[in-house]
Amino acid sequence: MTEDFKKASRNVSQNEGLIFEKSSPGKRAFELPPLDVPDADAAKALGGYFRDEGVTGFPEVSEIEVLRHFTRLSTWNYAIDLGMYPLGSCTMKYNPRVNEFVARLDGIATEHPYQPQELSQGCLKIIKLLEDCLLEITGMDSITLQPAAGAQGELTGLLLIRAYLEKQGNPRKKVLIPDSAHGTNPATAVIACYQVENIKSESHGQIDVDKLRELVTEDVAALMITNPSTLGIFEPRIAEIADILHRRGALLYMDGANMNALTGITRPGDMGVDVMHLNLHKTFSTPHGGGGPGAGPVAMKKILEPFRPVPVLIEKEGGHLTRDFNRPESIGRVKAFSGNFGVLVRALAYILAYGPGVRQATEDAVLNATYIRKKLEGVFDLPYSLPSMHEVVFSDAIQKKNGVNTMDIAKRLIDYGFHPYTTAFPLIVPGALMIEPTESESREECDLFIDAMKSIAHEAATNPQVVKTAPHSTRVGRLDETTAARKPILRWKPTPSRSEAAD
Amino acid sequence: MTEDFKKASRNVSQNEGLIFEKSSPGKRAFELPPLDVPDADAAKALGGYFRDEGVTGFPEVSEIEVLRHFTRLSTWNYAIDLGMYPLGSCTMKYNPRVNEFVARLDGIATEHPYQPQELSQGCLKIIKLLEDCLLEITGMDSITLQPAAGAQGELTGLLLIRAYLEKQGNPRKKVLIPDSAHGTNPATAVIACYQVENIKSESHGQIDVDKLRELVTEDVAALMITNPSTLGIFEPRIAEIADILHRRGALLYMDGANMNALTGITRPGDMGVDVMHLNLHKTFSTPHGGGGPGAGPVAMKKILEPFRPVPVLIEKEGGHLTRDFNRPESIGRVKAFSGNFGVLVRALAYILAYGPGVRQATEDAVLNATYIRKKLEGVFDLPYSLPSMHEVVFSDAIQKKNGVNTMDIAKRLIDYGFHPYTTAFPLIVPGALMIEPTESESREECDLFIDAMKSIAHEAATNPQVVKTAPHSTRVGRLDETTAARKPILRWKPTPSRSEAAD
Amino acid sequence: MRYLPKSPAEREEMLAVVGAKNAADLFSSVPEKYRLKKALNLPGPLSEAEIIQYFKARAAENSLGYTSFLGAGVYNHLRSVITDTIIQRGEFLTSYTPYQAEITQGTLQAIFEFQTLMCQLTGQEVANASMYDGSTAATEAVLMAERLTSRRRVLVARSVHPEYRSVLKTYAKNSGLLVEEIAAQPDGTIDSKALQATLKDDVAAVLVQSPNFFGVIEPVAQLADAVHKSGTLLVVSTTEAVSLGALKPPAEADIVAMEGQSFGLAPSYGGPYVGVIASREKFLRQMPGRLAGQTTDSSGRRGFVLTLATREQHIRREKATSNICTNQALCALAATVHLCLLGKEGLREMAHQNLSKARFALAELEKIPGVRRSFDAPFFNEFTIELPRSVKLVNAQLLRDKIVGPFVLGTAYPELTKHALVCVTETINRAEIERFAGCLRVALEQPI
Amino acid sequence: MRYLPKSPAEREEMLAVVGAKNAADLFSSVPEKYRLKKALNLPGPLSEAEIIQYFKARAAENSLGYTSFLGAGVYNHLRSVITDTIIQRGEFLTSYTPYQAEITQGTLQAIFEFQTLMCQLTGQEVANASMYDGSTAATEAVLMAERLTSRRRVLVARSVHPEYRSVLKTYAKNSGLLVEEIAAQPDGTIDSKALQATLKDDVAAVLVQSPNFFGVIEPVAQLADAVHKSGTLLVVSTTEAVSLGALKPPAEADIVAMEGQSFGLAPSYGGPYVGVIASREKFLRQMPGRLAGQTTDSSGRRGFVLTLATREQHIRREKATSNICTNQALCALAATVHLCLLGKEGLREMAHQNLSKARFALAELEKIPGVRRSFDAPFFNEFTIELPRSVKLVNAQLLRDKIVGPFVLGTAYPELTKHALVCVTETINRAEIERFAGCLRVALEQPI
Ligand SMILES: Cc1ncc(COP(=O)(O)O)c(C=O)c1O
Ligand SMILES: Cc1ncc(COP(=O)(O)O)c(C=O)c1O
Repeated sequence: MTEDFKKASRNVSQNEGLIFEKSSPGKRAFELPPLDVPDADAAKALGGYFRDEGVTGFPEVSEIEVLRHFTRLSTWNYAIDLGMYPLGSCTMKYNPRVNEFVARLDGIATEHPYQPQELSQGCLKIIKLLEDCLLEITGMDSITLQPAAGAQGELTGLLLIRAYLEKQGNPRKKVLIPDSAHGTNPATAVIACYQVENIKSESHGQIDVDKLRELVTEDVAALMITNPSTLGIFEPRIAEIADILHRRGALLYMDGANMNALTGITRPGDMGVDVMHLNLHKTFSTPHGGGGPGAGPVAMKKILEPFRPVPVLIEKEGGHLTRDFNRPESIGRVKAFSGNFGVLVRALAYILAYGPGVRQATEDAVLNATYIRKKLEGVFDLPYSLPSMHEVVFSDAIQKKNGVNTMDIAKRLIDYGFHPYTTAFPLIVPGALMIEPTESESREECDLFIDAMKSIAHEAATNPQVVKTAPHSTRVGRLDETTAARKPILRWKPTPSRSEAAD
Repeated sequence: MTEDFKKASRNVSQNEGLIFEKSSPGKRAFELPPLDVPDADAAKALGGYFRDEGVTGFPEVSEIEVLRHFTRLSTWNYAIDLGMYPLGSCTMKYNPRVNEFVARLDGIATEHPYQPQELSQGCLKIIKLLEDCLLEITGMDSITLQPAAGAQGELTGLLLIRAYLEKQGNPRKKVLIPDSAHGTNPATAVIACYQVENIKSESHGQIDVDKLRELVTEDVAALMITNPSTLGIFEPRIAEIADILHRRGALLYMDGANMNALTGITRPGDMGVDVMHLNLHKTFSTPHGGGGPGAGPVAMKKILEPFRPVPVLIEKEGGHLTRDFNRPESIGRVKAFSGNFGVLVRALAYILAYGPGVRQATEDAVLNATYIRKKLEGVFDLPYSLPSMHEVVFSDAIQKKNGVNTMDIAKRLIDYGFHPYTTAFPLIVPGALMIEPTESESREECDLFIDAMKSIAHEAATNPQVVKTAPHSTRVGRLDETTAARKPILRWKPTPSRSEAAD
Repeated sequence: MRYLPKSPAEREEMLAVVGAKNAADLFSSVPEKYRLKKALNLPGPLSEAEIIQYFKARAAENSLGYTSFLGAGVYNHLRSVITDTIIQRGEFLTSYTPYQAEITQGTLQAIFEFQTLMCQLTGQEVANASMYDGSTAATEAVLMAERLTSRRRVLVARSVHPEYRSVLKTYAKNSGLLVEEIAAQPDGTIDSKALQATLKDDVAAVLVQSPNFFGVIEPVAQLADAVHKSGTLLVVSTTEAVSLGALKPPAEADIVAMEGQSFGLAPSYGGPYVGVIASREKFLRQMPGRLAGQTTDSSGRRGFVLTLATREQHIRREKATSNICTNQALCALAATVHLCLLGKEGLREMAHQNLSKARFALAELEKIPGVRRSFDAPFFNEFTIELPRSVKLVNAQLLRDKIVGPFVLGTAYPELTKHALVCVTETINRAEIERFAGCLRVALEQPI
Repeated sequence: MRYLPKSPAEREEMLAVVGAKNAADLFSSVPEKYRLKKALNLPGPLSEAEIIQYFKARAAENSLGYTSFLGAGVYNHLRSVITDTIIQRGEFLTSYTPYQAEITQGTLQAIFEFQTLMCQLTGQEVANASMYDGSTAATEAVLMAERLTSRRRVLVARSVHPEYRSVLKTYAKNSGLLVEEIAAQPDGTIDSKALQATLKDDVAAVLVQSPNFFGVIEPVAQLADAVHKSGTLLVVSTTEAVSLGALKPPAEADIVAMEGQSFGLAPSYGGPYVGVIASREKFLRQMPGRLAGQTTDSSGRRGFVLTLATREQHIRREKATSNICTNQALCALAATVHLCLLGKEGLREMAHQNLSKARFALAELEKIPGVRRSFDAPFFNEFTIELPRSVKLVNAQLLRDKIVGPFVLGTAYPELTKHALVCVTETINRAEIERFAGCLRVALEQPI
């Protein structure tokens, strides 16, 4: 395939084997300063525990080989730094480089979580300021920054609800989850020992409020709602929904993964939400890094405050910050130490860069999604017609007629120079195309994406085969996932021939 | 072309226009802290000199667009970090990343050349230690680190010679330069106001010593010799050559660009060389950066010391370092300030990493070149048979028979995942293939290169067309250099349509 | 704003295209009464220079200039600039979870290499692509054991990191999983008799840490024999991964839950770090977290994909083995690069230096009257000492000497008020150790 | 050694292949008597950690913690982390001069953009890919004018940077080029009468700097008219490139020689910086240095190549326009990224802030008894003041207040011993300016 695309061309790129295949005994990539104390006799010191031969199979390579190895590997990746990454629900926005810089400063990256608080005021002030900013953004009363990611935030939130209800006398049995929810919602509910009751969306993709009224019984601990939903649609009756739950003593949990649609526009706390998590690695620009790390702060109303994970940051007179471990009603810890502090630093740097202007980012994000929707409506089937917020969800209904499904279209996008959109969910849209451009895309990039999508739709009608066999421009084609799962190869093993290199 | 090569595959890569084509009024990528003093009335302050409209045509883009723009551009480059870069005479070796780190330290990168010497002892110690190391490596008596690159080092060296001879009463007229020399040698001689007399190499690619004896008259100021020569051959009679020159009052200049073949093995100072330059961006690993910056220190014998450029670093009692500007016989300055200090920092970091072990690097460099020569001898014509040092020079004589020349072979190497070798010179080898692997290449990488060269030789014999039209794997093919030179387009100009964006 | 790639004119044009008069129109589905009437009350906007200024000011309020002997689950080790160079490449830093294998082969191969390194280190057969950290890894390992054995009791050594234990309790609390603790015996290892006594065939797992929180090494092989007798699984947690460069791998364990912070990750006031779960192949289907596997494309080229996703939340939802989605990928990459740099010899040497420095420090400290080692089982780079007086008081004194003293054990272990956990890694030089010993001696001579 | 990718075994095997018993055999062509018998006496080898330690120790011996009012050709301006992020990408950092266009399009397009930016800034038609720095750029510009006019006299304003003038003299000395200097008139600009008087039709070029070394702006347009009358070329040198964000471009000059350090390059104790030569299209063939040009490949795709190489040493050898080969490419790239970040508005605002801060500082200083401005022509961010006593003494005093005082003009200009060149950029905040003024006042009150 030597097609030329507006946004992409093929270029020569380096092949590279596994690092283990480059190993040869005696090569080194790292040297230590000489030992300046008596050399301990390890065998004597450790007796039977001593591993005298070192780690069998560990690579032995030089510094340039390591640098080249990973540099070459990196060139096989797509990334935000290379172009639009329209993964729905993932909010792949620009990751400012200054955030990386400040997170690595001496005095920030070098700090030990157990050093005395009087030597940690800088770190604690960062945590405090971020707490305050996130409370202002969410309109909630109290917050914990301990959870490592959204899913752990969800768990923290449900444990808070359980602790609260337990105190009321009954933890209750069920958590209601809309069928459009992300997989972590039900998975989390189970870990919090709640039964999951899935609730079907009504025809507009919203929560069927009347249905909900019936479902919310004394057994129901909470409803986990994602707002805007994973369809990119805002739930206008959320306050009413909260009211229904509250009347029956249940609470409203909001999955805040889509806060990029609301920040500066409206606040969950003002709409009756009792507890919610934020994904700092989405809305607040901390890098995804190929899958993490993230941070999933949980913001809550007063009623849940007593149950917050320990420790709790408190401000003493004179602004001195300390940590309170003596919280008898706390759900305990969900993670060791102080949460993913380095991620918190980046998120605060992001917020400080915008200040109140963060509203503009939200407007641009919704504008981009709405713009793409407008231009592609009709070209692709739009299963739900309510206004889109941060993302737009199409279906492959039109292309299906020619046997082309959403995954095919997604793969073909790669040839056009884009990362695919999300195909995995929402489950209520068969063959979903879940597109979230974020505010970080210029009009130029959006237009290129629109052109690409239209062109692919045309191919799907005129030459479906080229779409179904895509991508054609990548160094490897579609990979055999079935064999990968049926006969899993999950680690490298030395081939007999070079086994000597391996021990 | 969807050929598969052992070392390279084609992969999708992003297209990107000129930054000016992304400009739209009002976009910004950089913001300043608010002005904290009264805002000056520029028109009043500058009167007629005031450029009130800002710089016409300057781009207006956002931070992510700038980051993406240059990230995309970067992916169109080949680099040492990606693979072997066997440019003969360029010594493209590994550029250690720690060198970049230390050159950027606060207290190093932040220092102003005019700050008081008592606040500059750290910088001066770095300069002093590098001077001492380079003197030990070259075996010379004195050195200046001021020249910005090799060519400026050459000029400095010739000016030293001129100043010395002038003091003897006659600056003389001619500089002898072997026909195998790099282009900067003759170009430099002219700037130093010497006539260039090219001397032909004898059949083995060496200097014809008997011929030389005749050529060295009272008119000859110096001989510029490159040792090892650009053929990669060491001049064994160099001491004898020096002797011939000295007898007639002329001096011996050595172009040290190829010191990567000698470091730790032998020292020019011990062989009668009077003055030489080093390319820190070759032998001492400072990054080429797409063409520079470099540094071209000049090491010399005692007799030339009085003429060194000002200022001269001197050590006071107690190790306090100061700069001496009062040097009546000095040739003056060749560059403002303290030379390319940041480059000097990197070179010193490199030397400290090896210490005396730098000899091993030299041995590996020569071993790689010799290994490649051994494996490709016969496949490619070897015009000069004397042992190779840091590089091996073949000719395209064999492939020429099928109309394939060195440039075709070089371009075809790109498809195989390598950067081409040097084709431009030495002029005494028609159709030269000048290959310098350096010590930074593993045996694996050398073997891949050898396989590629053999495979190309085979193609040249069986399917010359594929070689003559190479490269086939790059985002752009061979470019029209004739038109580029005949109708030069050396800057972007706004197309009328977007001219409003341009002012 | 500098992060937003739109000019005012472009915004107007795009609004026109979508038929909106202004930006507010885009939010028509948000009920009027809930729309914010005023701008958010947030600090900023700040320029890049001001952001850097702000964080440098915070950094100056921390512990710069102090020498620290803290470990207790977070360790200072040498790191290479190469690691940072790699993980800051946009292609790694700003890439998502590699669901689209064809354009994320770089991340996928790196994960595959990470899994391999973790197996080699731990002596286990399979390892996952990362957990949040050591504490959640240990917790999820126990939950995994619960699923594998369908038993409801867990025995946890009190010498397991206190914060790890509290995370486990938080997760276990409502699940009906019973967590019981086993004390340490005089030499600092788990009390084997107490263990024997409580081990029944209703015990899903025994969780120990080695080197444990007191710094001493647990007899994993022995424990495994004992534990397996009742069909119980042995879960071994490790907080100091560098120890594996000098210690036999916990190959006899059924599940290993490791904190990888020691492999090139900065302390960063508690995170982000990288948790790992390694185990036996036969337990694979109950393993939490992502896995990268090797496969081929239609033309037979080797490639890597995320595999066995049927364990995960995005496929299995309420039936998933864990709710983890976002993990600590970039930290796992950093650890991978770091370990490739260290290599076999580098890790061995680093571990060996820790061993030597800690022993030198102990010897120096033991010269001080009234200072003695608390437990005498073999240790790696951390050891517990008993002081003649409250550690808190002593540490307060040491702070004046710009020394952050050893970890105070009294808070988590009331019975050990006068005991302190001293950590000495390769980053502490001899002079600092001697200065520490000197200052401690003086501190102990001070009248209280 | 960690930089060398060979194991002992591999070395043996390769030596065997080439038929050498040992490494020494590889150097058979080096006469025995010249081979080093002992290892070089060099410090090291040092580990990465020790290298960083060494340079941090040196850094601590420099000026950290001082506020500086030095400019004089090297300026402190804000820089963005983005610039460093880009230039540290291996694809730019470790790539060679783009002779092989097909795999260096990234570097080539960036150079083309650099050339465009330099033309826009200077109002000239063509600009090259970089010279070593401002001093060699000014010198080569004069040599270029010499070639263009075949005349042998050059008039240089004494208000041109003293070190630039001495570089020019070094290059000119033997060439028979006569360099004559023209003093400044009372307002600090070049003495126009003296200039008129010396301008004859044997003068190749007049070299001025604007803003000049005293900080004042030269009347370039006027000078051009005067100079051109005798068929002489006007060469304008600029050391403070940020000034072009607020000043009319030297469009009337025939050649502009600029130092680009102000565009994102650290002071770095004197280099590496980036010199630029910009000129008129008709002078192109006499221009030194590399040029990137736009062209197309066989399928019509836009691409860039190094062009007009027939001016250069590697083609023309002794007939080249200059001997420059390696230039300052990476610094030019940094300047390009920096200017794309600043953009039209950012550069304007930065220049404007410099203008305002310098004026505020001057006003503060003029309040001090005995302190007065030396020259009253318009200035940008540097100005000359006269003090009631020796600047050296005053600066020594200021050092105690952790202030690096203004540049001492007396050394280069004996007639200006009590005069100092003060530089204030956007990086100096109001409080620092006020503190400087306060300390200066006190210093002047001290009895000598
Ligand atoms: C809607 C939604 N909820 C929850 C999550 C889980 O968050 P995390 O991946 O940070 O655990 C995601 C992340 O993909 C999400 O999109
Ligand atoms: C043999 C030789 N001499 C001189 C030079 C010129 O050095 P520089 O490019 O640093 O000016 C080079 C650089 O290519 C060279 O290879």
